[in-house]
Amino acid sequence: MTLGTPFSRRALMAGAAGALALPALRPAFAQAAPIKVGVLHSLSGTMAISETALRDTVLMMVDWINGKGGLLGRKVEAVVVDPASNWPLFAEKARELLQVHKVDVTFGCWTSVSRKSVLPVFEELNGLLFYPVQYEGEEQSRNVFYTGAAPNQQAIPAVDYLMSADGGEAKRIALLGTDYVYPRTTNRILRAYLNSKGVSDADIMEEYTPFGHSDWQGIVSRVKRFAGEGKRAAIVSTINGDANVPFYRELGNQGIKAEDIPCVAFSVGEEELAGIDTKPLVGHLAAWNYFMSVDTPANAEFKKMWRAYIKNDKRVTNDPMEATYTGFRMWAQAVAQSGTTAVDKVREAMYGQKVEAPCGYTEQMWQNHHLSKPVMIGEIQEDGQFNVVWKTPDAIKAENWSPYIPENANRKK
Amino acid sequence: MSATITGAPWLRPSRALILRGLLLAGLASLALLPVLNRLPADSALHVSDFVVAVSGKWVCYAVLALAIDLAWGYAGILSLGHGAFFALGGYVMGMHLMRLIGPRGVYGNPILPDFMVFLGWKELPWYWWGFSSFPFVLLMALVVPGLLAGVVGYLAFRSRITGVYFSIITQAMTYALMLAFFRNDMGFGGNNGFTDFKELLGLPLNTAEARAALFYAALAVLAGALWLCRHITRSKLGRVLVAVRDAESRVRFLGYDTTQVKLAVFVLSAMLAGLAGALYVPLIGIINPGEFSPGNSIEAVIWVAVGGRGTLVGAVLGAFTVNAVKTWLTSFAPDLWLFVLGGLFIAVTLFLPRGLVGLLRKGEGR
Amino acid sequence: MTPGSLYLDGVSVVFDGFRALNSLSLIIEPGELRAIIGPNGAGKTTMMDIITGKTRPSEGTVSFGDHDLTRLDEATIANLGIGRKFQKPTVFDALTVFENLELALKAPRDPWSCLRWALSQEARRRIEAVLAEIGLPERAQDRAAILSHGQRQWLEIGMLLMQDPQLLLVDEPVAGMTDQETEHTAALLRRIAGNRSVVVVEHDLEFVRALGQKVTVLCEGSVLSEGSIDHVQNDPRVIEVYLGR
Amino acid sequence: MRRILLLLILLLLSATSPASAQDAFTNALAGLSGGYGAQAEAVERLGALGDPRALPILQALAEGRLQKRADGALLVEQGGAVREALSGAAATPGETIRINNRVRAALRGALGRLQLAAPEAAQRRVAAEALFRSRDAANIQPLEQALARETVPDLRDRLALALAATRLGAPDTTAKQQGIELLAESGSAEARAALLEARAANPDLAGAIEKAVAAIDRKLELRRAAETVFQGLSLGSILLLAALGLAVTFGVMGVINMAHGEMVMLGAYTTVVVQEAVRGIPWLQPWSLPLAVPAAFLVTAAVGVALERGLIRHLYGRPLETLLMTFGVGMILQQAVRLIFGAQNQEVVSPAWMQGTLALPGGVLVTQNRLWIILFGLLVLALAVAAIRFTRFGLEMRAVVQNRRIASTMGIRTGRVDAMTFAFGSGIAGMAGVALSQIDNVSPNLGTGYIIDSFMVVVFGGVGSLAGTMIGAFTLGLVNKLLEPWAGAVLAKIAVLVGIMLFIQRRPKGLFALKGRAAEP
Repeated sequence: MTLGTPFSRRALMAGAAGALALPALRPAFAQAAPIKVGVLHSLSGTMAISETALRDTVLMMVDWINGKGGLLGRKVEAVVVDPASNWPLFAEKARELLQVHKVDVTFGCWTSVSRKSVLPVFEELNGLLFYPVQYEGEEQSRNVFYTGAAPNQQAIPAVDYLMSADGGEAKRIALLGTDYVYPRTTNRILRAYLNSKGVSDADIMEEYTPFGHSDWQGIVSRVKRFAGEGKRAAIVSTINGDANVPFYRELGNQGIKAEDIPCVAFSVGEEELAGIDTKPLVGHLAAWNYFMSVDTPANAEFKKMWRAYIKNDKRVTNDPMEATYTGFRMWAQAVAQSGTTAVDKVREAMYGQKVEAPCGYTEQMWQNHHLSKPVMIGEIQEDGQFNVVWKTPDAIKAENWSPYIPENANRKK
Repeated sequence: MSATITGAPWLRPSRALILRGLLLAGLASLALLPVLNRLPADSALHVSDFVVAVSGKWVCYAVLALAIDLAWGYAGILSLGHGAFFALGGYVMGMHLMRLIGPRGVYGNPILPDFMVFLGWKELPWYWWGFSSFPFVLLMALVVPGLLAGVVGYLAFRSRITGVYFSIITQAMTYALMLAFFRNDMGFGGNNGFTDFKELLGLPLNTAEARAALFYAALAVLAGALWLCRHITRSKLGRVLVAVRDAESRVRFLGYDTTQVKLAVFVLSAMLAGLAGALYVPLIGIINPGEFSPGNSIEAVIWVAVGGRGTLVGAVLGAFTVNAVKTWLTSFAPDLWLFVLGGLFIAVTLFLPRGLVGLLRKGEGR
Repeated sequence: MTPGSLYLDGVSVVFDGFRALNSLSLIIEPGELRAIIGPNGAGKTTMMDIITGKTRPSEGTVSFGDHDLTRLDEATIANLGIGRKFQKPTVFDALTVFENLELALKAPRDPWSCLRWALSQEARRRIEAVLAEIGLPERAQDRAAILSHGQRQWLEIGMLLMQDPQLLLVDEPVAGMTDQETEHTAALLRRIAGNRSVVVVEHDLEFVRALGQKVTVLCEGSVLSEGSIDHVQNDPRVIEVYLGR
Repeated sequence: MRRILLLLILLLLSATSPASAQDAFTNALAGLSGGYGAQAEAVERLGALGDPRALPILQALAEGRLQKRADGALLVEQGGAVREALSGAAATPGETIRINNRVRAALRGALGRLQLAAPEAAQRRVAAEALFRSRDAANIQPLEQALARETVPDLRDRLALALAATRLGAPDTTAKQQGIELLAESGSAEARAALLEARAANPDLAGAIEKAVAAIDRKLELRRAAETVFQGLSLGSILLLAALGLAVTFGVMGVINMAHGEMVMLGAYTTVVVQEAVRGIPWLQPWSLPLAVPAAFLVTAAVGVALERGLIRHLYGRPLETLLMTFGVGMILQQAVRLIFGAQNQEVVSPAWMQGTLALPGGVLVTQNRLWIILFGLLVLALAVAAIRFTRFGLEMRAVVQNRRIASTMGIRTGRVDAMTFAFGSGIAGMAGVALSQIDNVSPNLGTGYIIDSFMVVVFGGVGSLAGTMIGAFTLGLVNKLLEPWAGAVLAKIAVLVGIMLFIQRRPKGLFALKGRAAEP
């Protein structure tokens, strides 16, 4: 180090270039500063396909609330980051949002693994995360509000429907899923439920495929064979994301008609169908808590808002977007009610908060951090929308700890 | 390529000194981070937890980059599967952390990790045995990646698979491992991998203290790895590696068993990568099959290219620079960062074949 | 079998139907300096490949002393004491002249020993001796990349000397050299040959004449003629296929 | 002649009890605007009544053209015009009546029955098919009548089969036995399902049914083997398409193009753009896919030229650096497409001739789109081989590959040949994108899923050999599909990957090693 200080300073700059630059990003103002909303959705990588629409929904809601004069007299400001479908990056970005940008609330995540990745960060730093996607349950963090469905708000009613007279009185069920925790857990719950309804294991087929699986020929023909054993059969699909388009194409091309083997999906919504010609798929089903085709004033307003924001009449709305919308409104109500964005206060105010959701029901946030939601079964139509053929009379409370998983009995309360 | 020495000879040591100074100063300033973190939040020198956490991650990446540089920069072995060794080390550590959760899991099962419980596993698979012991885990974090590298390397080097072919093979290796680890039936938590860690060596994780401790551990490993790689590359073995890189068959005719030499350095490199992975997991709190994704390995190679291959310091510099740029841009320009990063990769390969270090050392021979 | 003698008997090599070597037989005695000439495609380089283990013969025997060379790999053969200089000079550009010689120095070759290697006084003296022999003592600390063509050839011969081989295979050592360099090389090879066998493959007849030793003429993969340079130059078959053109 | 006969029968049917039939018909119609359960019942009743007036109404219901007015009247929409279903009077549009699967299933049976007497053979075929699936004992008599008057042999077979299946539900044991025998002969999977369904209800016939099922199983086994082979070929053709372009750029030029997958993706997006462009031209619409093939070739070839001239040519002889650089190019291309088109999947419509299944001789069912893709893959391969073998460009390309220096001294502009070769390889990738748009997502990530598989195929087949690429692709496709049934999709894929890795250790140059110096990487 004979060359003296100038070089060591350069070394410092090079060695910790980003490290020193980052604290500078910290905002200097404190008083009457805007309320900050973190947006933690992948804008690149494999999940961008689903998550970019949610980023846009949050930005739309921020515009909406600012249009109404902001919150608590303060402007609301979105901080968008791109965790790039990379799960450790989700954790890093969550910490950045909370510690560097000091956001008051975060809307984000789609996959379970991204949620699991950020969970310790939100718990350690006492942040607030709104998670808008249906998932496998078996979780309840005091720092997360789950605005999507738990398994009992989606899967079980759907199977009930398949076994009903209207649904085709299915006696054999093929459980097809992408190999990750949501399908595995959901199918475990469904198997237990089906067994309790007198469906034996011999009449249940369970098969898993990797993410992005594109060659469904073999599996679809196996399903055909499974259905050709003399009992009415149906498919319950927990196939995720990208794999759905090739799956439905194969279903259509192998001539599996909804009248013969109906397929009910839990991860296929309007957005996913946008890439498929739905004519051969008419009558196949999806179970959600919201469909774009729902005819309610709240939904009309939601759709109008979305189209005005995105400036594209072809863009659709879907269930996780509705859950984001509902969650955002609920959070805004809770902040307004408690008069602060402090996490502990807002959390308390969240319990019991109600919103007229676009799905046409009043959804309520319960102490279990989950929403009560209605369940709807929709049939795919030629135009890529869903026709609701069945729905629950009321919003159902979430059972995030499923009674069909026996280990939940030993769970620590 | 035939850069000649243009400057006066006395300039050479001083340039080397600059680089070494840079490195030492960089490491020293890094070492200060957790201390600065303890300053009051309104102090001008205060750095947030985020900076400490993210720098810890980069230090682990720097170790991975060093491992790649040793194999690629010196021995010419371009592995596009080093992310796999990193991830395996991470999984080994992850298994340990899962076992340490004990009855604190959601389901209160003292033996089985949560994901096994709710997927209905009844007993711990045999390959999970022993992972509650830290020394065993430390050993495994080296042995597992080393063993895999040994098998793949032996088969490939013995068949004289070199260059691009070797890269493609290793890429397929990490891809196959990714698919395998995605399978829930493997007993490694499938897509979700391992999370929800509680403690390591009695130190509760998710605290500033733990992060500082892990940060120093990582920094120590980085320093140790630098020393080791430097020692190797300065020895005659280092010169053999360079010779293998430039003219392998000639080395063979000199009587060196190049298969053995390459295997040794490849296995060592894999072990370093595994160690980096083992440090990385408790720092970031999750390990999952995404770490095996081929893109990750390519990115890690690009860190080395950006910094300057075959220089060790360059690998460290590259890992820090690229990741700092990435961290900054994914917040600053979330829609455009891929353009900047992609452009950086193109620009470096086209205009800076010797990376950032080459820029600093302009005109000097290797 | 004399220790250190090279023995090829009935060696054939077939590449995709093409016979590169056709039942070639050849004996090189210890300490012998032998020049091998032949037209393009006569099998000269293939013969070297066979001896050094780069190529496996389709049939025939290749042995060096008691060792069956057809079963050994390049490194083992090199460690038996067979050194090879390639047609195109291959030295390690990224290393200095000194380091090039150090790598070639006879010493344990396994990675661990290489890592633990420290240059002893004796080793340094040996390297310096070879540096003097090949005429490059002032260039010791220069990178091989900046040497001239001739200097690279000498460096490569120097590396062979460092290996202390019993048998040296030298492929076209003077191709592209100036007359002065050629002369220098011939002298160098003659000096070396004193205590080891040397096989030189060459086109340049003046150079072969300068070596002044026994000559073997290869053609289409087998021996056409053998004897002194004057003998083969007057052999009508040789004149027909090679010199007569 | 037959038409008149039909008309007579219909007249006779409706004349027998006009008043009661009229009531039953209108009564049944009322149910169509009720709930799904009521709808299904109404449809069944209308089918049982056999009144021909029900046909247009039920067809309208099935196709979503039946509407209801507030007063309960049914309206049929046809070509934009709305008329009252019964009177045929023009009317203002009402609310479209939606149906569910249960109604759809009932409709199939009823429509089948009503169409049994249809004049067009195609409709009767649909009817026979529908009745086979619905298997309602009430259909026995109409089926018998239809069979008696049917003259087309193929249709007779179908009707007989439908009758056989329907008879399984009849009370008459002899009829059932006849049905079982006939079904056993047909050997189709549907017949097997029908038999198994009947087994539970007919314990007395269990023995006969078991025998029939076993007979069908023997026939099916072969057919399934054939179908598995087809699936393997299909997967192979996709691998072939994805890898061919790479076989050119990597195999011939030694350029590792990590952005190859993005070239495929660009080809798929070109398909979307072409489809949008011809949207306004109805007669062109069915041809948007064939049109997209040259378009995709040109677009990706142009990108290829730009890439080669702008970037890659500076890195010849440094394959590893090229690899890293093209990885960056891939990132940029992906994000550019994401920003221009959005991250969402783009919709690609399949032309009618690519939809559904095709029955090959022997009852082997293959999906049309995959069959076309296999053919397309072979066509592209043939074109590529022809271009390399028989054109001036191919000759120059081979010359440059063999010896660049000599080629340039002979007046070949090697730079241009490099650019053309890279453009050629990229163009092939683009054409692969057109085919892939028919089975996979058209999203910015499309290419990433194929890059490793493509490399594996090229390396396995032998670098620089298009024949090797083809055999490699089909081998891998077949092995994958043969392993899949008992290993599962993931393990099959892992097994194939590990298999290739081991294979490369044994034969580093792949199946078909290129001879000579060009083979050196």
